[in-house]
Amino acid sequence: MNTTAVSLPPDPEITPAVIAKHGITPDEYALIQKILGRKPNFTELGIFSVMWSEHCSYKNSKPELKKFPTTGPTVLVKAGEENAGVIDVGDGWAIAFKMESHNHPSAIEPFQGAATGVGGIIRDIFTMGARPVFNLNSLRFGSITGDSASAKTNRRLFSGVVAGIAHYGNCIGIPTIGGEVYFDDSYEGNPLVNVLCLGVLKHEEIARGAAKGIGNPVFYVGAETGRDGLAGAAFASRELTEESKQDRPAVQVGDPFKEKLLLEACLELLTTDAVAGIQDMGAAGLTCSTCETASRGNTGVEIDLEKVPKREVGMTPYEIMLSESQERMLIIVEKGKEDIVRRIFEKWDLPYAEVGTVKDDGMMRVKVGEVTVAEIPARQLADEAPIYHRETQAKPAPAPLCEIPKTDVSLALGKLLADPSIASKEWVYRQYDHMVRDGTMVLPGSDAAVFIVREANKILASTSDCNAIYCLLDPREGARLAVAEAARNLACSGAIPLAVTDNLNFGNPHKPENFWQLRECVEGIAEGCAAFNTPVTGGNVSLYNENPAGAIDPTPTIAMVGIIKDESHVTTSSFKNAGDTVILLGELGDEMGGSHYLKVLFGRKEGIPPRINFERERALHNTLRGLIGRGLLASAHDCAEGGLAVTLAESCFCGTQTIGAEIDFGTTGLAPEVLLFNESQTRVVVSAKPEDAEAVLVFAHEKGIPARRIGTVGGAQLGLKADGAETRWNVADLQSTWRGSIAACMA
Amino acid sequence: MKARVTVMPKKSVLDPQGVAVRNAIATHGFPQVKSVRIGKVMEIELDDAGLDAKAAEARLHEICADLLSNPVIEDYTLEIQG
Amino acid sequence: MKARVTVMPKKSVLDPQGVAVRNAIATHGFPQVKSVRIGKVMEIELDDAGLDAKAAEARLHEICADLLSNPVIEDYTLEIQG
Amino acid sequence: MKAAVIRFPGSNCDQDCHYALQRVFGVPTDYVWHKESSLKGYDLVVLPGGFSYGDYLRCGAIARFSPIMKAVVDYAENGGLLIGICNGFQVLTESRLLPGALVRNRDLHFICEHRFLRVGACDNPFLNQAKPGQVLNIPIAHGEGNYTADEATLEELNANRQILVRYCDAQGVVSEAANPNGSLNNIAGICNAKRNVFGLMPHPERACEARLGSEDGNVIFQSILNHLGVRAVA
Ligand SMILES: Nc1ncnc2c1ncn2[C@@H]1O[C@H](COP(=O)(O)OP(=O)(O)O)[C@@H](O)[C@H]1O
Ligand SMILES: [Mg+2]
Repeated sequence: MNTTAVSLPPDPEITPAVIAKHGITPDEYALIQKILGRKPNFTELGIFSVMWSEHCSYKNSKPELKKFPTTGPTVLVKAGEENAGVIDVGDGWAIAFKMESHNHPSAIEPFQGAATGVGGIIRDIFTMGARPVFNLNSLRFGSITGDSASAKTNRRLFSGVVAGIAHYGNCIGIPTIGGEVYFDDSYEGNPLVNVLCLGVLKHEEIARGAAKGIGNPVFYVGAETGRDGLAGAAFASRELTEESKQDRPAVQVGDPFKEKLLLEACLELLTTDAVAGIQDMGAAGLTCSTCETASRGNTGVEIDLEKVPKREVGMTPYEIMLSESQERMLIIVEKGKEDIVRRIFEKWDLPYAEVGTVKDDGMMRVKVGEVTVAEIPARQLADEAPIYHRETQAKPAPAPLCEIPKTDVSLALGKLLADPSIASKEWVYRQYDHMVRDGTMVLPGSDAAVFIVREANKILASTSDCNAIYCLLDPREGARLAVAEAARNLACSGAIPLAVTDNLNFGNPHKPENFWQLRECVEGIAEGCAAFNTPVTGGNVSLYNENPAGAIDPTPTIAMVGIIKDESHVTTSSFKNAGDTVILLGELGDEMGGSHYLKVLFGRKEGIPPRINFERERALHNTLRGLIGRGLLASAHDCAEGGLAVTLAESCFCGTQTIGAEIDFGTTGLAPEVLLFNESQTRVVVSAKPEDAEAVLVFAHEKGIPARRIGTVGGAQLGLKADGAETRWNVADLQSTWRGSIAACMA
Repeated sequence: MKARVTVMPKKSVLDPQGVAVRNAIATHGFPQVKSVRIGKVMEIELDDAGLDAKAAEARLHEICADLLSNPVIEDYTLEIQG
Repeated sequence: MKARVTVMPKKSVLDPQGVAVRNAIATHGFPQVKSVRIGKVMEIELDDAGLDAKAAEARLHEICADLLSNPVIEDYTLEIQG
Repeated sequence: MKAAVIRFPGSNCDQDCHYALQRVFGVPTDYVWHKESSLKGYDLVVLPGGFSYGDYLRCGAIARFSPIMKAVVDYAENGGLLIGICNGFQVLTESRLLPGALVRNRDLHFICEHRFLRVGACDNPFLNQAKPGQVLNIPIAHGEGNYTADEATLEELNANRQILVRYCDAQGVVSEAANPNGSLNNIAGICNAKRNVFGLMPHPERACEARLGSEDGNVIFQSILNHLGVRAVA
């Protein structure tokens, strides 16, 4: 720690250029002057620039986010109220969960960028008083196949990001139990790294991030402040260009060990009555945590920067306030209980310091000793950033496909299974400790991850989904499809959906087409969440995801959490026993628009993506849960990218094992590539003991769900028969293609 | 030809490893240690057959910057040891 | 007083990281690199106030052997840089 | 009987070990903080998995010098039963309570997956309820589990039947293909010559309940209880 006074260089003069460099518009600057009743000094300008960045203020997206359903009987803490939403799961227990992006930091430094993303979201969860129990991750990269320079770069980014997530999650001891990874040229140079953390707590343990109690001391705990990540929030709110890679802020380095100590110390402290309010220091560090706690508490906060533990000598107030050093928290302590904080933080060998006091004047006041270096009304700074209603410009609706190109379906299945977006993600999740905490009932690789929270005796299921091709072609329908797929993945696992968190990844919102995509997707998500009764508990917006070729495909990642009522309901996607009957719930389908068949085999992202009918989708999910509840299903796997053929092949794979299946669709009248690879929705392949098959069909028909016997599990081959033609594959070969594809790219 | 590449974390970048080791040394009864920074060292051996030393050194610099270090958070030094 | 400790894997111990880096350099278009061995380097800064240089050096050697290297798999060298 | 699970800063399998001992086997179990200095009254001490002190420098290197380790060494020298799992195994080799060392996995990646282990010797407190050659399905989760030792040490380990588990395939064949991390001779776990200290990379505490995929870890805990003359309660 360093507190020696050093004379600091004078602040730069505030010129229009300096203002512009901070991403503040002339109108915004005028507003700042109005709020202050004077000109801001350099430190204050910096503070405004981070708090009013898109990353912290959602100034471009807030009006859109209001469209999400956020209430419901289970919602204990609403989206936006605190660091993460909280949902009741029964018996006095609750869960807090949220997703966060670290796209731009990961583009610059994949390992540390991804690692600190994980660290940040974990802090958001334990700030709520919840013990983190698992993580998910949703990743997007440019293509990793081939020898091109860009493929090499993409592989470096991919392997760095995965290693960074593994490093942080494994060390801190939170299992990463699921996620998704897609590869597409649109993410070239701008990968997406979205991470989710979920924690559990009792209702009465919910902690609040408000500076309550005039006169209460304000404590800083955790790592010392350094010059790292200076103004990262502002950085995330700009496009990445070649220059910005040059003027990159000093990259943050994560210390998962320190965070583990911080997590344990904070949870221990929260069991005492010493805490009046608690808030993590994420983006915009000290700035954000002080003004937000003051704003929430309807109070003021005064801090003295001389007391802040520092890692480097000669840091200016500007640097201290804008630093994004990791693994730090701000705690408002009940006066007279300071010793409890000291005792616990000394036990865990963590730095701590009393840095300030809660005041009654609504100001965020920053001092260096006796000198005031910033003084800003907290509410206006934290909650009253200007809001923009951006212009939208609809993209033309996609043209229907006029012809479906043909290929040898026998080769096509192998090519689809080898496509890194469809291939097994074992190379990824093998690097994640997905078993620590001893509760992972369904390991990564099935439709949803399933985790038993032993202390609460609750079984949770969780998945993240988003097919960005669909969103590119039709953003509204694509977003609806993402929500439906998430709900379907949960239903296949035997779970009832509870709530959603989302991560909206889009391009520059100043471009009307991008903003239109954002709006359409938000409205699509809202419709989907209403249909499945899943309030949105929070999320994250990441705009300015662009590369020189343009914006990324719109990627509204949906993560959904559900609950499984009974251990016996836990269901996985792979076939279990030879002789079981294979049944298709839903139609054969025929929609080829936006399919992976077109993308992988012909390089085309075209057509009208599949349509979704929520009523039918819901009926299917209820039917699935009914069948599972009656103990009638051996497996259930939803139909997604690659259609029925990929779904059936994946059902034949189980970890390192395989089992074959003989499938006969009878007379369909469909071209083979349409039958096998169409991506129509609302379809699930299930298997059941032969003696249960009839009951499955009867139950489904009673519920109005189309259901047909399509074959039998067994043998070492996958045989697909239809309209008099038959194609056969050796399942072991298909599996080795599917399992080995990413590893082969990365070797 | 032999070369030695040293890669150190940049001064402004947090070095959690170094901090942990410093603390361990201090509790080991040697608190006079003020700071520790930890980096990597790589001893590289080259095949001399047909090697142009000048060109090889230039090539090594490239590899240091591209592959062996991450210029965002690390600095490298290259010593040619003949 | 400053010291630099270099810790290298023993010759007899397989260094998978070194092998991987060598292969990466080779595929990077520089196959003349015969071998790479990767170790750690630690830059240690000591508080000079009241420090007996001789004693400090002896103490550092102890710490190198006890903590900073594992003699089962590694060798260390200590340089005092004044 | 009473068991202790040592908690270093950065331990993260401490709760899982505690759960297995206390809830699955009914063994009264305490957490013992690394700043403590005594292990009086315990019949079993567990060094759990995790990243003690961040595993900075080398895995287990800094933990070795934490205050509790003096008591652990004394306890082991007096014949107390001591088991180190994953990071605990690394602490044991760093402390020289077990020979050899654990280095980076062959492929440099952290690996988390179920693995098969072939039981070697059973004439010890940790596997007396298993049969030699028995195959156990127990998960691994480590980045530095590549066991290495010099020739002489390996000879000794073999001669004294100290290699308790080796990585193998589902049929029990110990082969290079079944070696996940490059360990010398597929070694997954060893004991000391006195047979009271056992270190292993796989996580038996993660294989104690069928609903989590395997119960094969139970045989290790049952063997310990059997050795101590205690009957499992659960
Ligand atoms: N980045 C990742 N981390 C962990 N697990 C992953 C990751 N990517 C994919 N998985 C796992 O692989 C399985 C298949 O993923 P995905 O292809 O997205 O399935 P689906 O199409 O059924 O949603 C899931 O169990 C998923 O959790
Ligand atoms: Mg998916």
